[in-house]
Amino acid sequence: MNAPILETRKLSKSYAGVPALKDGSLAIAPGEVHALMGENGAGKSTLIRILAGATKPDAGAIFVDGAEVSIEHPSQSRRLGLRFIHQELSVIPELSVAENLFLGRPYPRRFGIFANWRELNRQASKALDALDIGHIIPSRKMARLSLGDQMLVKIAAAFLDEDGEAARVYVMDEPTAALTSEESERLFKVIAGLTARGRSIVYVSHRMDEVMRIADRVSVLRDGETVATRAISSISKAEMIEMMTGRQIAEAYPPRQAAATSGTALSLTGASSSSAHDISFELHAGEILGITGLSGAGQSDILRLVIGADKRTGGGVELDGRTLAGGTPATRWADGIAYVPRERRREGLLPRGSVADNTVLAHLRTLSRAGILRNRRAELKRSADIASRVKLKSTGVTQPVFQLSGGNQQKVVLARAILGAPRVLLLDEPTRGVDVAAKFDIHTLVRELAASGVGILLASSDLSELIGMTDRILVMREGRQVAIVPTDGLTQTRLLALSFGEPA
Amino acid sequence: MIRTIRRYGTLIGIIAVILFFWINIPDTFMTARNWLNISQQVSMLAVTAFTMTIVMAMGDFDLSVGSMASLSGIVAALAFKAGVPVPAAIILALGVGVLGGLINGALVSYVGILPFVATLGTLTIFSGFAFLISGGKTIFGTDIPASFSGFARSGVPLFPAGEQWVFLPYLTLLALIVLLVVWLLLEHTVYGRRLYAIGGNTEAARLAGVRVRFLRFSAFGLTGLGAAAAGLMYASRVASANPTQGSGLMLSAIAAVFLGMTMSEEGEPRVLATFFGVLILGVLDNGLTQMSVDSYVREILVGTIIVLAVASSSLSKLEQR
Amino acid sequence: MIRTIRRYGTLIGIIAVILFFWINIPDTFMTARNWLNISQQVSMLAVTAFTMTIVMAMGDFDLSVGSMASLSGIVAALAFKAGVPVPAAIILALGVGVLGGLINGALVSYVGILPFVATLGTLTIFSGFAFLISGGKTIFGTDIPASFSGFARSGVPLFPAGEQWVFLPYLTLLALIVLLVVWLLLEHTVYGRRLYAIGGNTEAARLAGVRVRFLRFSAFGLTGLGAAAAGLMYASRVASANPTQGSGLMLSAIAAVFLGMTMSEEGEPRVLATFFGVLILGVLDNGLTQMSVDSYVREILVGTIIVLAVASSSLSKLEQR
Amino acid sequence: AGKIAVITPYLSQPGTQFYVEAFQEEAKTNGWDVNVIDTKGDVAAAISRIEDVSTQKVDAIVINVDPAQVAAGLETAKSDGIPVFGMDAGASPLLVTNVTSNGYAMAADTAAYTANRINGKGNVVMFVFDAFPPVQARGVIADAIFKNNPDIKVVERVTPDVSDGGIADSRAKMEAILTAHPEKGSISAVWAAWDQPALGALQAIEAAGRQDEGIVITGIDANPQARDAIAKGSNFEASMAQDFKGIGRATADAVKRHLAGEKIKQSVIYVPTKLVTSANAKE
Ligand SMILES: Nc1ncnc2c1ncn2[C@@H]1O[C@H](COP(=O)(O)OP(=O)(O)OP(=O)(O)O)[C@@H](O)[C@H]1O
Ligand SMILES: Nc1ncnc2c1ncn2[C@@H]1O[C@H](COP(=O)(O)OP(=O)(O)OP(=O)(O)O)[C@@H](O)[C@H]1O
Ligand SMILES: [Mg+2]
Ligand SMILES: [Mg+2]
Repeated sequence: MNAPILETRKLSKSYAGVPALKDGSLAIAPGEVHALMGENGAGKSTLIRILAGATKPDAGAIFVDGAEVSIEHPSQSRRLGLRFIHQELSVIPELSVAENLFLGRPYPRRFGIFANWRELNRQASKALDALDIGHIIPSRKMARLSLGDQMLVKIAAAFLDEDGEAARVYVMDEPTAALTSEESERLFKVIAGLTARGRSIVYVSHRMDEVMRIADRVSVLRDGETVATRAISSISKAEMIEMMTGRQIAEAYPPRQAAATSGTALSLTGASSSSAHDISFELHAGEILGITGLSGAGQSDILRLVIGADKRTGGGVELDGRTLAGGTPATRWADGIAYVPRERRREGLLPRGSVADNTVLAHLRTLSRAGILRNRRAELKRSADIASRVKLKSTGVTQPVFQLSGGNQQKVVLARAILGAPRVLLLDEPTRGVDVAAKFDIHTLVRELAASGVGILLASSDLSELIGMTDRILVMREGRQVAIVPTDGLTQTRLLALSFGEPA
Repeated sequence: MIRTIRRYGTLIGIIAVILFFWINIPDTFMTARNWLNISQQVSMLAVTAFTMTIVMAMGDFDLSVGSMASLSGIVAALAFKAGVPVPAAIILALGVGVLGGLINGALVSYVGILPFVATLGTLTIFSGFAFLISGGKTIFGTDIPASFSGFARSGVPLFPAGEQWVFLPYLTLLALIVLLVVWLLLEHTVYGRRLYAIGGNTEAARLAGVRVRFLRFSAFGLTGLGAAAAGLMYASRVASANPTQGSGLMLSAIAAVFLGMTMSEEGEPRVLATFFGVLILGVLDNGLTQMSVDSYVREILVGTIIVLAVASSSLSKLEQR
Repeated sequence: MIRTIRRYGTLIGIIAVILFFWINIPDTFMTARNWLNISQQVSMLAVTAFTMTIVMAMGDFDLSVGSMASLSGIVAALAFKAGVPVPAAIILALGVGVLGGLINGALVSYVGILPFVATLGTLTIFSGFAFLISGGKTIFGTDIPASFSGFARSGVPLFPAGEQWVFLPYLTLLALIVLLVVWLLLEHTVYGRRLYAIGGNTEAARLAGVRVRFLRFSAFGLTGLGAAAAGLMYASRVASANPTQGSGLMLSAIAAVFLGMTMSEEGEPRVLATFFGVLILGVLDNGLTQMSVDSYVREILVGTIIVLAVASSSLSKLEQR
Repeated sequence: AGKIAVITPYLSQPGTQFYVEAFQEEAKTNGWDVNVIDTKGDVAAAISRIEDVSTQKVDAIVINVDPAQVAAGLETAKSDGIPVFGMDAGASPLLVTNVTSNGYAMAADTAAYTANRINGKGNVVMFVFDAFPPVQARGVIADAIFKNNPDIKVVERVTPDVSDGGIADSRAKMEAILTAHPEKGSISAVWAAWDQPALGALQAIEAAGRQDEGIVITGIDANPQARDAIAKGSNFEASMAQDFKGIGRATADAVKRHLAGEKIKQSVIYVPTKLVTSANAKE
């Protein structure tokens, strides 16, 4: 192996005495894609945040080209040639795409002071084209872009070349979690181009297939310690999972437990909102109905329509044969519909609240005394029960959720949805950022719920999840429903074709 | 250690201030009499700040409380002047407070105006009404019934001290009752927990079934009620009503809540912490006056101590990164 | 259509108000003379609001601007009294403004205190100093050099109207220059764009290498400078300095920025929009006074119009969801 | 040596400043230790401070605020046996005595001067401030005098915003009024209940170039800025000089007599006032 371009030795970091990272050691060779794997909360993001200068390590050392460096501020990290795509989407919605690309960098200027907007937009346009995402207009406000497009802009920002500060290592923390498969493909193409030019990639993902496909080597973190670094060619998925978790887990979907019952739990007839039009389907009790489509096709919008987050502009919604009029999320939850929103940080979590506060939020009245006085004891007990059911990793239900790792935050949102024994469960990307083992746990849980007669709507950009978990799949295109197909016998290719508009 | 300072920085500050006065004014500061005085002096601010904590739990503000306090005092005084019996006049004034608060709430939650702008607008409107209906005049003298102004001068007898009895002033008692009620509401009811959820992340709370609009609407009503009550307490204490008399309350109430926020771990507004915020403001004013500190120097000291108290807890929070 | 109302609701409101006055005060409202008057009357508020926009772009506030304006006026007046030449006294007063602003900035960015609390503390401190050094007195008369107070009474001759010339008042000119500078700073320099980045998402900006702390620190310095300039303009206009004279500026400046925010697409503060916010406040005061509206009713109307203007754009934003 | 506390919400008013200063000068010669407390317009805070200095057991308290409004504090002082003196405060049985100018006479003098100068006819603009009881009384007296002249019409009765001292807002108000009454002679006089609005009105009239229409301006208090304007022979023709220093000195004298054991019989001690015109403004 060549001398490492970037190396970390025994990095450690504790929060209030609880270690997040104990022995983070990595050696990145030039031109390689180095995967960093580990369970939720293993310390991957912590290690990355230290490299980025966003967090100070308690101990340990960082070497670039064999020389020890100290990274106090993100701008220092950039000068060392490190580029980051962080786990949580961090964009400035009020600024244009071009400005987001150039955030923290010198803009092209006129007279040495004033921003040269034309040049800025030109350079931005070039950067976007290079990533094959020229459909994004540089002068648009970031807020107007879909989540996937925003992620692509952040990725483009990391790839932006600058004079004098050549990038050497790109560090990506779950970049594909918010991307569709076509968007991911674009990213992989770019990664291939970069490594061909001798750049290195540190790549974090919970998607095994991806890692097996694009990585050269893999380092595994467990409980904050690097347990091994191996060439990808010398390791199997099963081995990797065992290194991460210390146990053997099938990377598969739990089997269907019982046939879907025939009663209708939820039915939509021509229901419309401002962004989803004329949606009609019947969700049977015990059925899992998937929703797919290209980015921005309106998958989320169906769920938002059902939960009452978006105003219904036409059509009807029935729950157990009862017509639901008007409606807000409050009345929908009371009707027995539970919801896991798409963006956990923006739409799901009270970041400063505890795990308990977050899980009982939708159930405060049922857990209260006389519907008025809060019953703290019941809140703690029920949230502890549900937390263990979703296998949440935390120091307890009183820990604030902002301290949890990304995957564990996702589990908190899920825990809230299933705490009240719902009649219908709406899941929008429920396993985004969740590790393999936990994903299996969640899938098992969803299956159990279905078997107990809950009707489930599952929107996911992970095609294998859709095929592995659902009974039927509803295909969306440009805000309209184009088909509902049985899952049995579907392939990912066929599903993608349907999304592109091929007739069923 | 750092954690302790972070959490208790403000509290340690309060204790240090109290000790300082105790040592420097040995005879009169640490007496029941003086503490009862302080409690009475801050009671109006306390009621405003306690009820302000309700909207601040949702991450909102109410800048109109001062104007509302003035308006409610004027409304009661005009009602007295028109011969309305005292209890009815009080209910009328409190009703105006609730109504004004609900207007704020409706603007914020149903119309969707930022609380800062909405209550800045109603601050002007309420104040305009206070001036308009009073004709800009101070209402005083025989227009104010003795039973009303007597309230602020009496209390519950506690124990004899020499020839005189020491009283727990009614104003103090009222402030304590409001504290208890707001504490129960915020910490021990579903309603209160939902307000904090809105403060934590409004969109998440809405999607999790919290009726955000109605809660914001009603919470502003409660703050308006508190402001009106404070206005009545003020009017009773000064035995008069004047269209500007509440104007000092708003910034002080917000300051008290913020001072309190430095004491809670998550930096959330908590009403018991607000209590300490009010206390520090009251103790500083009382102690520095007794030490004959020039009133302008007193002002500078109060500002500095606020900044220092908050700084001690903020600095140690920065360390946490 | 709805989009248009959303974006231009406030602007339509302003135009409606102007048309209303034009029709009701046909002879005098829509004259160059009157508009120059208005421009001069709002110039101090304008300078404060324009520079307030700088910190508000970062999502921060500066509550201390009013006290700082008072303090800077007092500093200059005392310097005059002590025989310091006018330019030196002005530089001294502006220096105090920058210093005070940087203290705010240091408290907010290096100590980590919420801007609301930090500037509430310094509000008290600056005001205390203004009272202390002036002894609470108004400084006027021969202590104020004619060259200083003359500034606010003169201007650039524009065109003759009858026997007299119409002048562009220097105060107006100064406000326009500040507008231009702040506009260039916020919209056309990297510095300004980074302030907006901080306002949009502080953590993201920091991770992207923006020096958040230094920027916040320095931005507060600029706002302090603006407040001090406004204080000097005020002192020049009234040919005197008084330790409370700036106190009305803070809430009005924040109101102007918020009014402007309703005009921008994502609701961010923009200085050109702040200009319209200032304008509406000034026009309302001038027009309603000319229409002999009772001053209390005027206050109510101003509050109501602010709320309505903001409501029109907020309501249509709600529809968007 | 005696410990005296002076408590007022109105120290930023020039008049208050003068009698507080005169009081302090006298106090120095008497060897008293004076603590001046300004509550900046907050009346309830004035009660609180009265309570605090009573706790502190000062020898006497001097207030410059309506005694009815601070009665709660005065009762505390009384039960602590501390004498309280009014310095232009208002009459009250809770005070040893109150030292003041005759406000009714001052308003009557300037209003009568105005009516006289415009020969009992024309449009008059009044600047008043009814929120502050002593100033309110001035307005009432002037109203009565103008009403008694059938050809005098009060076209505007303006309450300026005083948070900035009153000059700037009065000027803006007057500018608007002038704009609304553009014809020469359409405004005959401006009667102001104190000097700041008169000064603001003067600035507006001069800025509008209408100083030659013979608009008569009067104020009350005769502060130095007003005296300057009057001495220059501007439209600002007259003001009333209260003897602020006299009030301060007379209050100190009352305190001294009381501390010496004398019983003060008058509940109000009046200090004479004087009409200031260009003839005597320089004094
Ligand atoms: N600010 C914080 N305060 C306290 N604990 C924290 C904080 N940030 C992270 N942690 C803890 O550190 C541990 C490691 O978290 P980290 O985010 O590095 O995990 P991860 O490997 O990136 O997980 P995921 O795959 O879920 O993103 C977790 O147990 C988390 O709870
Ligand atoms: N407020 C808005 N103004 C303008 N365009 C918008 C706005 N909101 C969304 N869009 C655009 O509308 C399209 C649909 O967005 P939507 O949020 O429904 O997508 P989605 O189905 O959830 O897909 P994904 O989030 O995976 O990209 C996107 O292209 C988005 O950029
Ligand atoms: Mg992570
Ligand atoms: Mg979406």
